[in-house]
Amino acid sequence: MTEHFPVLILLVPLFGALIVVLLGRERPDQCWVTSLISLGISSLISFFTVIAVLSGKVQELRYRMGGWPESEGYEIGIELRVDILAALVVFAVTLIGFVNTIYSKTRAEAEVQGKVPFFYALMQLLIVGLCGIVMTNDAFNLYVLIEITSLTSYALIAMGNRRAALSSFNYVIMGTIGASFYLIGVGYLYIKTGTLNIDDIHMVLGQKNSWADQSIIVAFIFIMLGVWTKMAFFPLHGWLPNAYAYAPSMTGTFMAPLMTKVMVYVMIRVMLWLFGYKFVYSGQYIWGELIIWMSVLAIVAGSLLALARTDIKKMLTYLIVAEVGYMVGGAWLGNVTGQAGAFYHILSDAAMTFCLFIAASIIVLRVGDSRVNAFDGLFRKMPLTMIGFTVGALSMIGLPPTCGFFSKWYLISGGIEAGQWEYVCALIFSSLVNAVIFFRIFERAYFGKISGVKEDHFPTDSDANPDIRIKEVPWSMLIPLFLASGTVLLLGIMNRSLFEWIQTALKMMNA
Amino acid sequence: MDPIVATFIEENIVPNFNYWIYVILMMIGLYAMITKNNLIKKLIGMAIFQTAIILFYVSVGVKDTAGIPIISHHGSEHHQMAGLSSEAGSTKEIHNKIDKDKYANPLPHVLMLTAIVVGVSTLGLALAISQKIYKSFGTLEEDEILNELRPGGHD
Amino acid sequence: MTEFSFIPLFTWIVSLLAVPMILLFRKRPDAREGVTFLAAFMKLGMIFMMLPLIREGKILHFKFGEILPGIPIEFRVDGLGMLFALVASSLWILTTLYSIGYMRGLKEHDQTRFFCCFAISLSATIGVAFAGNLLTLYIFYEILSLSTYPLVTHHGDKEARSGGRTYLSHLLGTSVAFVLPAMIYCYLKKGGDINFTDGSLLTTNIDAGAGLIVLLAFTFGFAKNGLMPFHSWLPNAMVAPTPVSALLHAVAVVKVGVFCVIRVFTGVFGIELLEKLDIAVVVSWIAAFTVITSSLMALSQDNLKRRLAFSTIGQLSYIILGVSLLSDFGVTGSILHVAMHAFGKITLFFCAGAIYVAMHKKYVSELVGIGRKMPITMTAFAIGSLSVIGLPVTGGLVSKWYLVMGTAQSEQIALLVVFLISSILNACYFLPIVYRAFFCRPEESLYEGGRQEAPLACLIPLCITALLSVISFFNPSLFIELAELIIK
Amino acid sequence: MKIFGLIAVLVVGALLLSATSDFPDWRDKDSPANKSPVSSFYIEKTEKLTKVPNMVTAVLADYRGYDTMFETVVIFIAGIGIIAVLRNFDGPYSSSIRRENNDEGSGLLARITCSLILPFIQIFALYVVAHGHHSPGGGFQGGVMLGASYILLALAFGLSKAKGYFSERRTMIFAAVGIFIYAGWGVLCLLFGKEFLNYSVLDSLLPGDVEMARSHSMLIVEIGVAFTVTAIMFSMYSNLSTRGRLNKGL
Repeated sequence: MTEHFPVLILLVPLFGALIVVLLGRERPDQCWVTSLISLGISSLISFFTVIAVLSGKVQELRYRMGGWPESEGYEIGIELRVDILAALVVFAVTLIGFVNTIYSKTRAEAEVQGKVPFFYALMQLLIVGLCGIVMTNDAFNLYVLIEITSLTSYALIAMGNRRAALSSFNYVIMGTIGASFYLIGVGYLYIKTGTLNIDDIHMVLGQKNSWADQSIIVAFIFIMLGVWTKMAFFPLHGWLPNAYAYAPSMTGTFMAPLMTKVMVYVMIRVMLWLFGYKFVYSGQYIWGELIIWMSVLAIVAGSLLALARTDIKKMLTYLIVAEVGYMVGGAWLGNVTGQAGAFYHILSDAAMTFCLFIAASIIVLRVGDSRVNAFDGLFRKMPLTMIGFTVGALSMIGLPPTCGFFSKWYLISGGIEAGQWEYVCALIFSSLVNAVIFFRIFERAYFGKISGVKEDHFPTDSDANPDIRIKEVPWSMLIPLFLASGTVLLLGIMNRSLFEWIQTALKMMNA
Repeated sequence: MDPIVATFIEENIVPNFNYWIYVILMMIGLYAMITKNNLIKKLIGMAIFQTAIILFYVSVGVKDTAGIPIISHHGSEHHQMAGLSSEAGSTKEIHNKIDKDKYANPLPHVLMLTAIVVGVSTLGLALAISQKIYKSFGTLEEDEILNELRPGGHD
Repeated sequence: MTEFSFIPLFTWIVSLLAVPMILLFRKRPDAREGVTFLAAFMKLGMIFMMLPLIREGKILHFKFGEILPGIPIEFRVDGLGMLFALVASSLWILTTLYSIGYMRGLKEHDQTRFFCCFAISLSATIGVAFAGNLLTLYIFYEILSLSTYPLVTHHGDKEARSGGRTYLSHLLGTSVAFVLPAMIYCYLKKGGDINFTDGSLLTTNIDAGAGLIVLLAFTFGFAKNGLMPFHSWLPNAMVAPTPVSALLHAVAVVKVGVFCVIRVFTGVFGIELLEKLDIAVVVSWIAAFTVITSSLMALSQDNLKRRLAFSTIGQLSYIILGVSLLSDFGVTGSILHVAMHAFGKITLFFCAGAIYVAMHKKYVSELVGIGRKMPITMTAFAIGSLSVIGLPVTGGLVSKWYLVMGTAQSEQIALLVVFLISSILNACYFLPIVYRAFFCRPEESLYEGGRQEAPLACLIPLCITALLSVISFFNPSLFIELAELIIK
Repeated sequence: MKIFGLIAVLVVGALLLSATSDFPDWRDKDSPANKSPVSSFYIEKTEKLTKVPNMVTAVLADYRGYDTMFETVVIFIAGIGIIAVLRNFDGPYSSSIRRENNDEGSGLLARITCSLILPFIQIFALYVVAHGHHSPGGGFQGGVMLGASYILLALAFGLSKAKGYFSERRTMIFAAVGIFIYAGWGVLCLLFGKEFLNYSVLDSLLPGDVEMARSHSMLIVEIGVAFTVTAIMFSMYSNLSTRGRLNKGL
């Protein structure tokens, strides 16, 4: 049974999405239940996958679609490959999907009136796409799955208001350019190697020793550009802030933590599996230094842009831009510590972004104001929500024992090991800026008086009095928040064993 | 013509003629996507852009001598079969004789079938989104939309 | 030598366990304060349980699981930590008593929150004192910064908020910016752990340039030590209620800063390595500069608490200066000064608070002739001043004696002069207060009524601390003994 | 912006062109892509292993059937995405289709012509689906034609008439069922104990030997694809042409 786990993780939500569409608009509650069950099963299976991969019997699961054997050492069909890294990311993806479904119970009905089944179908398909991206070992299949995630996210974002539609359009343009660049890169690799399987491409490139070929270098550049566009690496980040900030809240909460992180994972895998350590880090090309500097720029710019925002969600989205810089920089440091740190940060950043986005969505919902003054006096009014928010924020700042501290620790270790001091400085700078951002909020939440919300935000609301309206949200929204903040702490406590698994896996990949 | 240019064309452009065309098409599309003000024009650029990539992939699979990648067992093979039947040749041997230079590489075609589908889907969705934008902003010109947003929306 | 023991854990956790109890009894102030007292006494008791073992030269340690490869959360009690914990926890009892008087006297709001945060910050202080490695130290250091923030901003008005902002931004900022990378550098340099051992943590394979950067990063990074230019949080944090200023800014918080620096000098680098690299002199001169400048600034302060704050900055730099001399006497003097200055300075703060509770006076200029109204308080104030200046019959003299001998031992005559000048300046900004309090004609308003001391709960602690100051002059052997454990 | 765009485009173009210098020549039969064992395997072994002469179909529906399943999902996503973005369900479900009087479609000539050619288009579409094994064709191509026939119907007779055949609910069911057929067929292989989409294991279920099982399975998944594509094509048209109101065609 274990050997079928990878494909089952994908199939369960796929069928879930189909069932949701078949159920139709008349039964929104059943749509929710279906989605909950399918993602629950999927995350259970991925949990067992993690255990199976860790248990030592199977170092990595390989799954040949259609059972096609290899021919003369080449894969004929499409292959899935799940090692511990992939298993962890898949688990994170499905789990966040599951928890977000709990969160969306009341929000979906309220925010996408009448389109609930489409929302759940698209959401589950997005999860399918993300899991597929993480597990596949086929360069072209990766493209198809990237497009699946892109299309679902275009639609999910555009379900929001008119600003959301506009930002979704920008996302379409940027996303298409990114995915097409990736496709071009794959095409260049195909023309030189004649295969699409990631391992085989690496093998052929090694056999022919065509590392120095111009076309391979161009392929690498374009694949990187494509992946960076998708993950909103700094100069290519333009689409992200508006898209996530204006999307319906239950869309933003799970796309923000997942999309960019999965693409970072893809980048690490392309670097290590497809091209290999020698090619990427040889120092023979200038890109090593250059990309570190770009990531420094991303971190600094992302942090400063976040600092300049007064809109909570916008601020968080710019923080994502900075965090992407962390991970890209970490992956490019060229040592296992940095890579493992970047990978650990994928997990921890997913957890803390999820936590913060849920908290921010709850607060915007209750206060009816998305600016920072929404936080005035909230420690008294919504203590539970604020606890969740605080955990996420402390992790963002990087204080122990939250996972944010440990990922920063590993990344800084990697930076010092590699002698990239500019990267270390950027990380610290961003921590400080995050501290300013969040303590500014804490101060408001702690001391501030609840501001009288303007009437026009709630023209029909009978309890427009903020004192009455601002209260804790139902449990269906608080439980996800606490699960998320618990995960932030749990990842921090478990960091050592996690890091060891990651490190071992990466060492094997680097060898 | 300048001999240097001539040799350049002869050595670089002529043998890779298709690739040059694809790059030029792609640049046209990309330029439209980046700089055009009208959202529909951007989408037209996107379509050109994706088509260019399809051209590239299909060019990869072309062989000098080959036809479409469908095995034609009505022609030569039947003759072979007739000839071989007396020697009790099995179908296996016949298939072994498939001349792979006669058939174009099927893989790029398959890949591009997928890419076409993706392109259509993206275009359809993007058109839907631009309709929604038109519905709420009353225009498809990017600068006019941004102008409308400036005074009203914060940030 | 090294012995496994649960006592450090219990010592640390007891005040943490008090927090839920305090919350539980939030409606009954007496029970609430009872819990605080109970925890404080239990803590002191456990420290006394460990004391004989430590004096024998044993080191107690307790280890949680490793949280990073090679780095556990670990408690390790040695002489230095013992001394610091002893001072902090004994003064906690007195401060609790004092704050009951102060808070109730002024009818402050949110007293439960106050006592909760107090207990947490004490826990963190003990955590720092017992930290067995740099990471543990760092974690408790940060917890201390965070848990004292609500205390500093207790009043919640604009001034408190801006003070709190300065406080947190300085402390968190410097620790994240400087300590964290320096710590990771040490971790990598050491090859996988940063546990304090008997010897130094860094090996000799570090060159002087890198060593200096790391040293400065640590020294500035632990900004709680008030070294210039990262000192401005300290005067700003004086917006806090006086017990907070007293315990946290005369004892716990600032002493944690210098304690960390002493740890870095003795535990991370080690005196020998620093001697070899010859880089400590840079720190010496920064400290010397701070000593003089802060004393001059203290002279111009009219707000009593701010004057005390600047005095604290100077005294803290004594400690850093002493340890950076790298001589036996210097280091001993530094460690001693941690205790001696604590007794002296907390007396002064208690007095300032008592004056505020009784007379609502905040400014030095208002204290003319107050000695007649509050003789006990002002006597204690005089003793405290003597101790801070370093005059007999107070403990301040002992530590200053060692410090001055340290300068002589390491042949830094210029620094000797610094000590002397600063002592004179200290006298200049303290003695006039005492003089005018007792011998000058009071203002009209002070004539009315007879003696008007603060409540007993305020008065008792400040008498005890003044007494401790005096006792430590006559019998400093315990502290010297503990300090010398580090030198060996 | 224009200058910036131009520079970016030129840089991209120059990079891409610089890579062509070490490409194998165009139409080279010995280029790595054309000579690789993967390509050779497809050309030489396909008919033997699957009894399908059209290699493209075989690669599409069998060797890379997993890709194709997601390709169908992409179409599906586009369909429901367009509905999710454009449709505005304000009233109860049934009343959202409003018949309007002026929705009459085109003139008489067009209507008669359409009614004449529509059956042929549809039959040809089915032929393309079914004959994909032997000639160019398959689920996508046939599905698009079938979808186009309904679009033609809507153009000629008005959207409401077309909706009579193919209501919104029905399109959604068709689309979902198409993927159900595809993925379900793959799951069937799982249930028989082999990998997902490993059709060879179904030879006990289908007539013929292992190779024929593959061939038949391909037909089945192509039919699934055709279902989805047909439904979504029509759904796309009806939504885009009415801005999601579904009241009146072009």
